[in-house]
Amino acid sequence: MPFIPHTPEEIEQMLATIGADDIETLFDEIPANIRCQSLDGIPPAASEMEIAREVQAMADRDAGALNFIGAGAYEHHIPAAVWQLTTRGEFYTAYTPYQAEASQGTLQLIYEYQTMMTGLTGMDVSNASLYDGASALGEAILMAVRVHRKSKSRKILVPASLHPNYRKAAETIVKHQGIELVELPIDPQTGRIDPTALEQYSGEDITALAIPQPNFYGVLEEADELTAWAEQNNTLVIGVVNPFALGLLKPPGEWGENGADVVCGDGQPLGAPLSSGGPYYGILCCKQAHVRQMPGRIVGRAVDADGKKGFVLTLQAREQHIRRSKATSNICTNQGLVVTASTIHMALLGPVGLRNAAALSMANTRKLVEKAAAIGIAPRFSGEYFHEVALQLGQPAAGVLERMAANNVLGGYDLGQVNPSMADSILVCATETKTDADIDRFIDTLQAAL
Amino acid sequence: MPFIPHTPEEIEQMLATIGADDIETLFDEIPANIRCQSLDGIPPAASEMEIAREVQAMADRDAGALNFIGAGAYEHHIPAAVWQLTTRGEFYTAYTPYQAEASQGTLQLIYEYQTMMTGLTGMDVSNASLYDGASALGEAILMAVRVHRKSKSRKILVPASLHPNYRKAAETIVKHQGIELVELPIDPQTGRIDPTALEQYSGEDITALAIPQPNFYGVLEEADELTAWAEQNNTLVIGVVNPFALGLLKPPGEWGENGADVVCGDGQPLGAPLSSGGPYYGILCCKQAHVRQMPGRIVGRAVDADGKKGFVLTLQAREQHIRRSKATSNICTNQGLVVTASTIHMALLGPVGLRNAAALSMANTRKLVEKAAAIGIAPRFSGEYFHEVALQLGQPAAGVLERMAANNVLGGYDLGQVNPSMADSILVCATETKTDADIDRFIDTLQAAL
Amino acid sequence: MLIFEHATPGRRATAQAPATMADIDLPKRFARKSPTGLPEVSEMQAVRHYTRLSQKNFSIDTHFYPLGSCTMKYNPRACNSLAMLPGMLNRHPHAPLSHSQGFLQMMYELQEMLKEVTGMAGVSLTPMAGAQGEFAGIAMIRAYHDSRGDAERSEILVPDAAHGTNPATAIMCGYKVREIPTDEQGDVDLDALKAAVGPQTAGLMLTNPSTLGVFERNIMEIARIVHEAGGLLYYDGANLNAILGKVRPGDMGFDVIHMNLHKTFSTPHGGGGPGSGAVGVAERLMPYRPIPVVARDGDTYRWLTEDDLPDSMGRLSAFAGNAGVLIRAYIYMRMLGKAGMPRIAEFATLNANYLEKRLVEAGFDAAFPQRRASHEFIITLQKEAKELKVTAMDFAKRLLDFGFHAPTTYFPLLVPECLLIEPTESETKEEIDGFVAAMVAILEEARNEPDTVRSAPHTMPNRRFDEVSAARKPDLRWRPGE
Amino acid sequence: MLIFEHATPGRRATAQAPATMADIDLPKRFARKSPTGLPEVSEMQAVRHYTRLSQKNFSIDTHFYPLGSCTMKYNPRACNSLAMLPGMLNRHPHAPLSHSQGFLQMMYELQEMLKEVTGMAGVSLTPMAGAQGEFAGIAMIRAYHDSRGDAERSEILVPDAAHGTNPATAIMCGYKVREIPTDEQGDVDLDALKAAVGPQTAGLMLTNPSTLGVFERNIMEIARIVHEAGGLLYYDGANLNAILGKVRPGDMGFDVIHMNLHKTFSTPHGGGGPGSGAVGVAERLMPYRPIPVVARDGDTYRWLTEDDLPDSMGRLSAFAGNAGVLIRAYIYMRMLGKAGMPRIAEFATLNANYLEKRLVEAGFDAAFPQRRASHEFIITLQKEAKELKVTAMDFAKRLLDFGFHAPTTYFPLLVPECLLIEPTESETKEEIDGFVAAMVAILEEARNEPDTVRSAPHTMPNRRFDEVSAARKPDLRWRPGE
Ligand SMILES: Cc1ncc(COP(=O)(O)O)c(C=O)c1O
Ligand SMILES: Cc1ncc(COP(=O)(O)O)c(C=O)c1O
Repeated sequence: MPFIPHTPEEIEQMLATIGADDIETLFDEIPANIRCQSLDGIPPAASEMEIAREVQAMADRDAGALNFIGAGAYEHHIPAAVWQLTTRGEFYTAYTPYQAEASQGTLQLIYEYQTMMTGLTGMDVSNASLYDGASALGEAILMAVRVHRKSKSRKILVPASLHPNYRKAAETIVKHQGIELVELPIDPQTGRIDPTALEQYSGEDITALAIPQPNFYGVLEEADELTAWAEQNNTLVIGVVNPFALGLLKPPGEWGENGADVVCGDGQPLGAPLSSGGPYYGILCCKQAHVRQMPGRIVGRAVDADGKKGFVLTLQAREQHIRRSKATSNICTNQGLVVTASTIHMALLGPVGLRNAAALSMANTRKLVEKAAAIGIAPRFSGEYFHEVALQLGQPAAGVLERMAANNVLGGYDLGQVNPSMADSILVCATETKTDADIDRFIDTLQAAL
Repeated sequence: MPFIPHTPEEIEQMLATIGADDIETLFDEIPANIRCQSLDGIPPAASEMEIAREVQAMADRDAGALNFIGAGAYEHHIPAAVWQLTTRGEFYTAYTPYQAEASQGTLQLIYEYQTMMTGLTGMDVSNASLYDGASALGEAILMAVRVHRKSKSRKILVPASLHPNYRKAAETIVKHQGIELVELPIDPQTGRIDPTALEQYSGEDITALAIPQPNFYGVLEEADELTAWAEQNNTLVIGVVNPFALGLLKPPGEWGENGADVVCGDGQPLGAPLSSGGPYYGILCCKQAHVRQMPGRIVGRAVDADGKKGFVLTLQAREQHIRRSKATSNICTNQGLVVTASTIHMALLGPVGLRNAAALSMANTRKLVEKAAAIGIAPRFSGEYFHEVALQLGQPAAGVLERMAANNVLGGYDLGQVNPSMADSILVCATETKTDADIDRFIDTLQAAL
Repeated sequence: MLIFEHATPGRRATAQAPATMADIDLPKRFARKSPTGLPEVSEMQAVRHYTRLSQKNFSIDTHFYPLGSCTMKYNPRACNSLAMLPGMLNRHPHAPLSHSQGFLQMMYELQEMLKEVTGMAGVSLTPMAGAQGEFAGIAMIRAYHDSRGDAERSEILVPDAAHGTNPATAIMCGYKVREIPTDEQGDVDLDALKAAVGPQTAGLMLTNPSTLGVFERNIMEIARIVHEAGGLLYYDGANLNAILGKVRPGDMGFDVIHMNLHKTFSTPHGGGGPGSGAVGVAERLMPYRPIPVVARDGDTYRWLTEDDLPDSMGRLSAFAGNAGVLIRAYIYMRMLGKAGMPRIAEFATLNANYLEKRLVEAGFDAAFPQRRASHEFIITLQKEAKELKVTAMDFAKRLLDFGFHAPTTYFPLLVPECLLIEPTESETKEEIDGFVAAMVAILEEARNEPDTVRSAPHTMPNRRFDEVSAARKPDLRWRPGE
Repeated sequence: MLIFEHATPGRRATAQAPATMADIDLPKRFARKSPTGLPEVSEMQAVRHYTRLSQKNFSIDTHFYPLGSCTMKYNPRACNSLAMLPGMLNRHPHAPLSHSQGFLQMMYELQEMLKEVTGMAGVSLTPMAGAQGEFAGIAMIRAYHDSRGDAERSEILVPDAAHGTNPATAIMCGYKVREIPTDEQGDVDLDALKAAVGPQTAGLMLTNPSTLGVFERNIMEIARIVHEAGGLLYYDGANLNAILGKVRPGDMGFDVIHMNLHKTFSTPHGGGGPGSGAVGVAERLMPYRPIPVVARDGDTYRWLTEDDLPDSMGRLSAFAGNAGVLIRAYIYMRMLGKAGMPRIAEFATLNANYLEKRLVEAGFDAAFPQRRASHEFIITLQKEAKELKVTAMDFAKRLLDFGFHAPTTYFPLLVPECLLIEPTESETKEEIDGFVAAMVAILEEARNEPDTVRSAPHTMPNRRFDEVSAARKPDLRWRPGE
């Protein structure tokens, strides 16, 4: 019996103690007419050896390509130590640290995570994670609406330069609460938020403005100007950031005069493998004043009965298990293990490691753009970019990408999926993992596929 | 500076404390004329990311074949838990448990290992490991010579059915001590030790007889008869066993009347991956009476100052660090980590797991032999085999194996390497890891290569 | 010591990063000037620090962890090693179908297996935890009513025993919450339910077995009442472990369900997550499933997106949910196999009933002594709290000293001084007996030296914390120079 | 509790083995009848048991571990994960060359790098630990003399400070051992050496820096003396970490060396091994290298075996040594790179000299105060033992309570009450300062409450053991029914 330790003798003894004839008796409160029959749709048990071989074959089937896709999930070097430590049983098989005294490992680690994340973002407070970047944007919007009580419009400006799936997920999450997401178009020239479009909302009651940095197209938004606009218009700022980029970029806590109010993003680039899209984790940070509207777990330092410092889950009165229908969110289980990995990852990178890796990613993408220019391919937008760039191919991107994939190069993300007007463009990212030879291979494969 | 934590300020402080101007000064006792110049043969440092990619490419280069080679190293299923636990830092980065109080994890584990190994072999005592099976045979022979003080010949009968590299390694190890290894031929019909050849030594002063079980050709030796012969002739018996096979086979402790005196073998089949030949570990077990002639570490249960039980390295007066030139061996570092894995492996298999896996291996090889018969290929020997068998191809094996390898099937071990008279034969092994489809693929590939 | 306190300016884990900063031309207005505050430590320091930190945790791999409602069972190590094969880890979520068939096949088969064990018509794997699955489910209920022009339905009914995520979810979906009381036997109060339903009823959320550790016997009647009122029935699958292969939510009349794959299907949720809250739906809710979903066309697999499911309740994440968790659940289910499914429920239930019986025999009060335990059960320490002034919290903390993680305390809220105890099927009789012995010993202490219990724990890295002060003056991050 | 004590007849880790026993026809005379005695536990029990056991160990990943002569430095985690890639683990040692080029290239490059750092003409990777490398080396010396018909050489000279493996090895190779005394400065007594050499001298085994923690300054003179007597010079490379990239054994006149890759090149030797004792040889010993060795022919790599090296001293293992260890050493060396090699020696030496100086300032006696420390050094507690009746062993045990693994104690044998302390280059100044603080605190205790020190440790899973009784009545395995 896989994963069940009982021997026939023990079963007898236990049933005797209970006073039941057989195990089936224990289910006698379930109406007989709805009891289910054998689950013929489930295959027979595979031993570990058997399933290992099957899964290895499935993994092999998808493996082997050189990847230049980013679009919200980025390939980075993850130190070997990160997941070797993270998968230690004590981290891997613990749960939410409800019993603080028996969970100081996880609790201290989260406190360290919160410290690192506030440092990176320049914000006052971080929670212990949400599900992912997209759903974190949804929570950030809900939080902004709760925080900004003076604003009655519940209108949120969400630029078209934001990741399309972030916009969709946020819409899904907030739409039942009378919140309106208003799309802010991009300047087709620069690839960033169109400042004249934003100007139209000046003086209007806008609850919050979301600012992606870098934006979906890899372009750097004029975060200071946008934040200044928001500050003038009594609009909260929600920063949507790639934390990896913050090794080089001005942190949202320093945008404009007073910084962003709420910051969200996806923690994936800091220690989570691509892994088909998850588990990653959602970052959520805010100003001190907003902490009691923050969703999700938060760890605080506390003092014990001996006066010794330690760590506990705190401010739980925001959460569903205490406040139920009045909670700041329904979130319960979060992405703790990925946060564990990410914290170790950040400790191993350190400030210099993060900065240098970010700079190398940026430089690699520039190299790729230069080499693409040599074969007549140019960026679609003029705005400065970080480590990702839209290239205009002059022909349907879908076919080009398919031909590249046939040569085991995943050449980028087809922007036609987002907007038919961009069906001739791809989004390409060359992180620090790419060598000059990789970039040359990209160019050669692209050229052959054009 | 990879793996060096010092900052410039700390270096200054430390040098100031020492009273040295620079680090170079600390080397001023080394004669200047022999100081070495820069090591131009060493490439520049690779980051973890860079070396990871290189090594992955090297690994990929050798991967992907379906393996039917055994010949002393066997592919078995290793539960995922085994190496995940073994590579926990506390096991992985500890060393010999010199400080017993701070090493109870390793010490208890070795005590459990000793218990398991004595159980498997039916012997009284096990040490904590030697390097591998081949060198363990060398140590077993030296031990037998020390134990059997009455025998003056220092002649050891070593059958030709023993792994050729075991014989060579043993020869290397024992030859300086006036010990003679006498080859005992095999019966070319059965593939086992030729009983008439053995008979010739009856009455002679033979210090020990080595009995492989199963032997190099996969054939089961008549261990009881051989042991009985040794007992009659006042010859010690050294069993050389595959511990995996002991899930089914009569343990050497029960051979003949009184069992083997010393047992060695390679622990690889119990939890060590093939890994290009190592690290594996050498098993060494013996009768109680011989324990003080045993080489290698031994753990014993002890009582502490509070009367609490625990574990220590014991009988250290046998070892080089105490006895120096009078030690039972020069061995110091052993194969501790592999023993750790193997102990966990045996605990996960349990008696039934080991027995069933052994039986399935045996059945799979039988299946292979039956299907080979259908394409006209028969075993070379008539003796009963365990999970490995010599097949006679009727043409040079080397070419056949090469053609099979070109189809990514490693078809077996070319027996021509051992003995030119067997250049038309291969040694094949189908462990429990092989499915019916694998065996069919073997047969198809073999047929195509014939 | 915090990792920051191990740091020294200028120190680095050199092997982990490019040696020098590449030449880049980042305009000043975008550039960071302030420090990131990341710690400057060597690789060994980081390894040593986090290895030692980990040792301060209780976990399944080290301790019995009978946290009720959380199904802390053995997490097979194979699920980890296989989900972390390079081919699994390196697949980009936007990889083309040509480089996705292995993964998609696995996800498709997982969907099919989940349909089979739940009796639902369709499954979407995308929700990233139970609570998100609830959100998806309630949003589907809303989409369903809306599609029929049935826009007046404004209430979600929730039993008072429900988990906090249920009412919180209903609110997020724009509903009002109406609580339904529980009767003395632990079942939903049918009269109250009948009185509560009406044209305003969008649906009822129910956990079965409930968080009281008993099976809701009137489930078919409840389904009838809600359905007749035009409402839909939502199944909170947190306790699916109890009934796996025994009775299926679809056969109980539920229209939409979530599963906590991290509980029932044993994916680790280290330190608080990640989970997976895959949802299942009855036929009439098929159009509203959250996207993406995996479909099979002949021999190939592909994603269903907005184009295929235009009425979907939407997207919940940037990609397709917690894929790595789903892979682990898939592997676990395959290792259980058909025969293994009902055995999970059987032995989880056997362990719970045995443990309850032994505790009752030892003098503890079961909250529902007249009922069968499901995979978990409740002990109420009301008597002990009153007579000995030793609370459920005191017992919980003292258990830590005995080497057992505490059960869930003070949930569900309606049972005073409660411990919700879920041993799971993977624990041995010895371990359970050891837990009983510890409870008995603590009860003895509570009688003879109550302060020992009240001031527990005594053997942990910390004693009991002052949580009130911590919440009043939150210290949520370390500051340089501390 | 032992794993056997967790066992129950009939229990199994079911996922780990074929469900039923295959049909086989094993003749009775070969078949096992007695039980194997393996424990019957569930998978979770095994995981929990060994996880908890592991936590009882000190290790580099958890503690400062200044075990002199053992070079307990940081073991990079990347070496582990890369050496355990499926492609590495699954390669059969007899795989054909077509399926071995990746591995062989790595081994070839490792040989080349080792030649470069040692200044030797050739390297064989096959010995599986330092002691086996010694054996290979001395056997090569014998093969060399034999090949020249110089069969009278019957003695190996070994300084009294030598590691126990040195004399034990010489004996295994059929030599007599003659000890050479050490002078007061820690160098080999040259007069004694001159007196000892002669036509009977096969060679001298030397560790440099020696196990006294000092560099043998007269090495060139020693080489001259031995060589002129017709002997060869053997280098015990256990302390190579001290001089990496600073001075090479080949340039010091050594004819044959072993390296402890598990020390200098940081492969973990968990719980006692595995190691690797790769050997290097000067030109004249090339024919005698142990086999196999990797050779390069143009673009391809292959094994050199008996056919290529007919005069080889022989084979030492069934295959080619501890390949997995060699892979780890290769990766580590590549991560260090050219510039990293001398830095290892520099910072190992800096840490040792700093720690020695701080301890001396704190009142401890260095064994060789007038000398530079190499990568390690000796403190002698003779004074404390005499005056306070607190021994080196007591200090060692008490250090455990302070969270430090003890240094090597009572080795080398010629320094009374000694601690041989090797901090390694990967430790921080803070950690070393912490160790000094602990030593100072223990010294204080030794003065004020000596019994605390004498009865240490107090915080470990066990107190001090009665090792004498344990050896007198050895209990070497658990027996059923205990
Ligand atoms: C009964 C019940 N419902 C819902 C949930 C929420 O699930 P999750 O934590 O995965 O969001 C839980 C989890 O703790 C639960 O116990
Ligand atoms: C000086 C010295 N020589 C030789 C050895 C033997 O090396 P190994 O333990 O690898 O066999 C050691 C190891 O401990 C040593 O310290």
